[in-house]
Amino acid sequence: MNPDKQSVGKRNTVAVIGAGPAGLSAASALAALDFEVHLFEKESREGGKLNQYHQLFPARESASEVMGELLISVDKENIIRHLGLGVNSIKPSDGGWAVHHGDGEPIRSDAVIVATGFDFFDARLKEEFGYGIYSRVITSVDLEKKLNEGRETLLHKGTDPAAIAFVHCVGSRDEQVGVSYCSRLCCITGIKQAIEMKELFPETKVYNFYIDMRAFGTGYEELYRKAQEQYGVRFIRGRVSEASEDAECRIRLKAEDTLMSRPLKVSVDWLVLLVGMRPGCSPVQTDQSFLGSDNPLTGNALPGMPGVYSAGCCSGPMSIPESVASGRSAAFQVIDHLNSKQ
Amino acid sequence: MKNRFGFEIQDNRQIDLDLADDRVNDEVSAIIRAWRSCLKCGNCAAVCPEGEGVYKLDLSAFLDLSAFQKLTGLDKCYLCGKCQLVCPRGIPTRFVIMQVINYMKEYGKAV
Amino acid sequence: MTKYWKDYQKEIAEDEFFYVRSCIRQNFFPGAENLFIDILRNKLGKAIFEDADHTTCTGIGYHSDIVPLETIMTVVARQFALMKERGYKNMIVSCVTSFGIYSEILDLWKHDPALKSKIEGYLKEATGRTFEEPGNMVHASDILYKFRQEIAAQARYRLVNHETGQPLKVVDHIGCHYAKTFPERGVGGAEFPQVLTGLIRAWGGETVDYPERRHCCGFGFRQYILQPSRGYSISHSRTKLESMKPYEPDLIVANCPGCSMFLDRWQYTLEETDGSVYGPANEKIPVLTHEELAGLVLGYDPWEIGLQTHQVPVEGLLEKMGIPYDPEKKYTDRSGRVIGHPEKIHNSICHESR
Amino acid sequence: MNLVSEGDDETLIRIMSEDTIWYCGQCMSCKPRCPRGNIPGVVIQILRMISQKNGYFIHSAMGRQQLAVKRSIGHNILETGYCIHPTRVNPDLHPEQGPVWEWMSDNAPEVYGRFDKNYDASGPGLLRRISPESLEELDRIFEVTGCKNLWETLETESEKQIDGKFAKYD
Repeated sequence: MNPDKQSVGKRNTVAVIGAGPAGLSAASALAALDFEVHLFEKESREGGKLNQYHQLFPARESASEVMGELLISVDKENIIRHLGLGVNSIKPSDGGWAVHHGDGEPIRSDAVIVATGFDFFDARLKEEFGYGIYSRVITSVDLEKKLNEGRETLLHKGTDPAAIAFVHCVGSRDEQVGVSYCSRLCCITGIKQAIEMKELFPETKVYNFYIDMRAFGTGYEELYRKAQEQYGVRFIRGRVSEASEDAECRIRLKAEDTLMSRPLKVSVDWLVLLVGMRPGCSPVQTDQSFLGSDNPLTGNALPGMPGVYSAGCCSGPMSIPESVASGRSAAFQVIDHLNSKQ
Repeated sequence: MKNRFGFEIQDNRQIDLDLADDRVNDEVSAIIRAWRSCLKCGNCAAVCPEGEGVYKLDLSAFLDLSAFQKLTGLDKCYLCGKCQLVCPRGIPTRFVIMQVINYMKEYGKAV
Repeated sequence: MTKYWKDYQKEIAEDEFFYVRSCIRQNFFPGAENLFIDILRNKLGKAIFEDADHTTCTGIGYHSDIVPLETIMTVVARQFALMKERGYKNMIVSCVTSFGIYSEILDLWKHDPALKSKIEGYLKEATGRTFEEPGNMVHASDILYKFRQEIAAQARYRLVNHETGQPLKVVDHIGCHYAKTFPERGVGGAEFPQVLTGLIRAWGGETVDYPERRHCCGFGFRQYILQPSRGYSISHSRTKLESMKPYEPDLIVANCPGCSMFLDRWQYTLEETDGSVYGPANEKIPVLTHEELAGLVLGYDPWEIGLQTHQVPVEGLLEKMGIPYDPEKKYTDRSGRVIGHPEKIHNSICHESR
Repeated sequence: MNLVSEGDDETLIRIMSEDTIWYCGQCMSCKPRCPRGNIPGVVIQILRMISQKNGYFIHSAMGRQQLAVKRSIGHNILETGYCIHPTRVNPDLHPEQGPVWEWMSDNAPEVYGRFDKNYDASGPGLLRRISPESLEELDRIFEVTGCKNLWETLETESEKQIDGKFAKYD
């Protein structure tokens, strides 16, 4: 490498917006390359959605341990953390960008990485499942919380649940709620959570209602098979059409077993909705969609904004390793960009 | 049978999982766990020389006893094992069929 | 684009209504529509007009497939033409199936203006009339929902057991065609319609949320019309009745005339078939339409609003609510002359009056 | 639905010649459920209409019943202006309606007259008699929009026997 070209680094400042897995990875990579990094996080602590999880698929690492690992990676002097501080907008400034935040003067930076993440689909919008109306209808996010809190939060009237059902594609691939895409991670989340339920309650019947199983990642298909074979989780091809509460406060489901071509009903103690991922809110948002890219196959430069890159789930549904890789990739695109400006 | 009002009230076609009699299913799955991992891809049915029996069996991981009783083709299986050769999950389908027939004799008396 | 039930609050006009009747409601609940008109005019002080020249919308024929879409569209366009000729803009539809059809037609015209022009041509050719779309088009139950508090303020009786003070447990059944096709046209959308729940709560009762609440009554149009397939129809009502039974409902209220009729009649048929009864204390569950419910609350005489035309007797309900009634006047004509008793009910009436 | 979206013409004609399409109750509960915005109930409506216009309906027992629907509901509409009328729901053919209906039907003028003086008379009101002019307009609408044509097809096609197979249904 030409030592003269090794000129970006110390005298450059980069803003990273969002301190979830993608933002933390981007900040860590940039700091290792001697940049001064301003890391903005609107919540009071780092981690984003990772803080809401219990164990991670497919290998079941503890979410808090993975979080710890990511936090150590950003424990560097040249990372200035702005916790509890949201970014309102970024505006072109002096060949770079002015980052306008909620507290005082804007911070001038040479490049920006947007890692604002995603929102979970609001399950109330799938009215037929009764989320927010029936107390025993919960989302996959609620279930992670319950798993963190312990087994007793999953009992029904003091006893083990007799049956639990998961519904795949809640807020994904559904014109009724204006979502055309697949959220990719819900299938494997459903598989993982079904196994967790079987581990806590071996006698409980666990059903997963799916349209297509999309277990695409490394180790995902293997986990799917394990759920079927080792744990006896029943995967039923057919979407749950309707959920209602019976006199015992259990949830009654109607579905079609499309492989048997027969309608089906079943009562469960918990109905878990595997909620999809929706575009989050970011200061560069122009509409309610995931952030696009000028070069979607080779990078993630935001269209018409030189020096601004997306990382992680703000550009589409990603797993944690994908978000981490996407954050690091954005960091290297920043270097390329600044080098090309020299 | 028509009632005195001139029509018949038919039973619901709906599968009621709350009332399902899973004994055959549970017994066979306990012996051949791999059966539960059936993907319902239909490979076995496509090569079956008998034509129908195995095709229905590949869905049967969810059949309860009454549904098994309605499977008419099962006893016609040649036990040729072709289905086993093509199973992407490597399920010993031939053995599954033999076991299902056995347990049906015990619980169902129909096959 | 994405809404949930709390967001579905439709616009309901205030006054000056053009009313179109329902075939089924007139046949099976003959007191209900005149009661509705009377409540609007005399309790709420609204103007409501009924045109003698309006006809059936042909909806039963359409949904049993012997009336093509273009035909029913032109018949509906004729009703719109009558409304325009009389100078009205706000339409109230009595029948839920008609309401669904009107909604479907307006939606199809919106997406396909050429289709609307074609229908304009048909109507002109067949009748010489021209029409305009209604400014506001609602179901009759929407109107009672809108004015439910005004009615509550004038209420003489409440949906409360007058002896125990407990609210009555009321099953609400919404006709499928009220909002399943167009959730935005129903108060509360398709899954958790509020239109009848709103009435029940405002008038002191409690709604029963039972598992098959959203299930169809089973009318099925041709399935009921043709005797051999009536088993289809009754089995759906049975599904609903079995599902509500554990909650011991005091009353069923439906906004669709077909549903009201079937939930009433099929209780008789099921009892005759296998002895099944679905209400508390081994009694059948009375079924009221939304107009009849309002009428009782407002203190109308049960026999003047047609409750004797129900197959399931309503006397038990009247007693729970503390509403007085005269058994002698149940089966009389306009002048008070007794016109005979329905065969099987005869005995029980004698028994009661003894 | 799978057969409808993927089937060739031959499959579709077979479907339209069988009982299955006639089972739907047209409640449209399918509409709020389809994740791809389809309405199977409307697809069935369309298949039924094609089946009737092309005479496929006469090959199935349930399809052949359409003639009875036409002769009851259809004739009610053009003759009375109502889809159903108290004088046309015969208690003998509707035992499931129960004794109250029998009483109403037997005493229709008195029962209906109690609620509205205009029952079966001119002017507005409960089951008022629809004027000859209005019935005439309905009739012309049915002519102009092709419903009469459909009905003629139902009548003529239904005369055809299919190997005497359905004699008991006709």
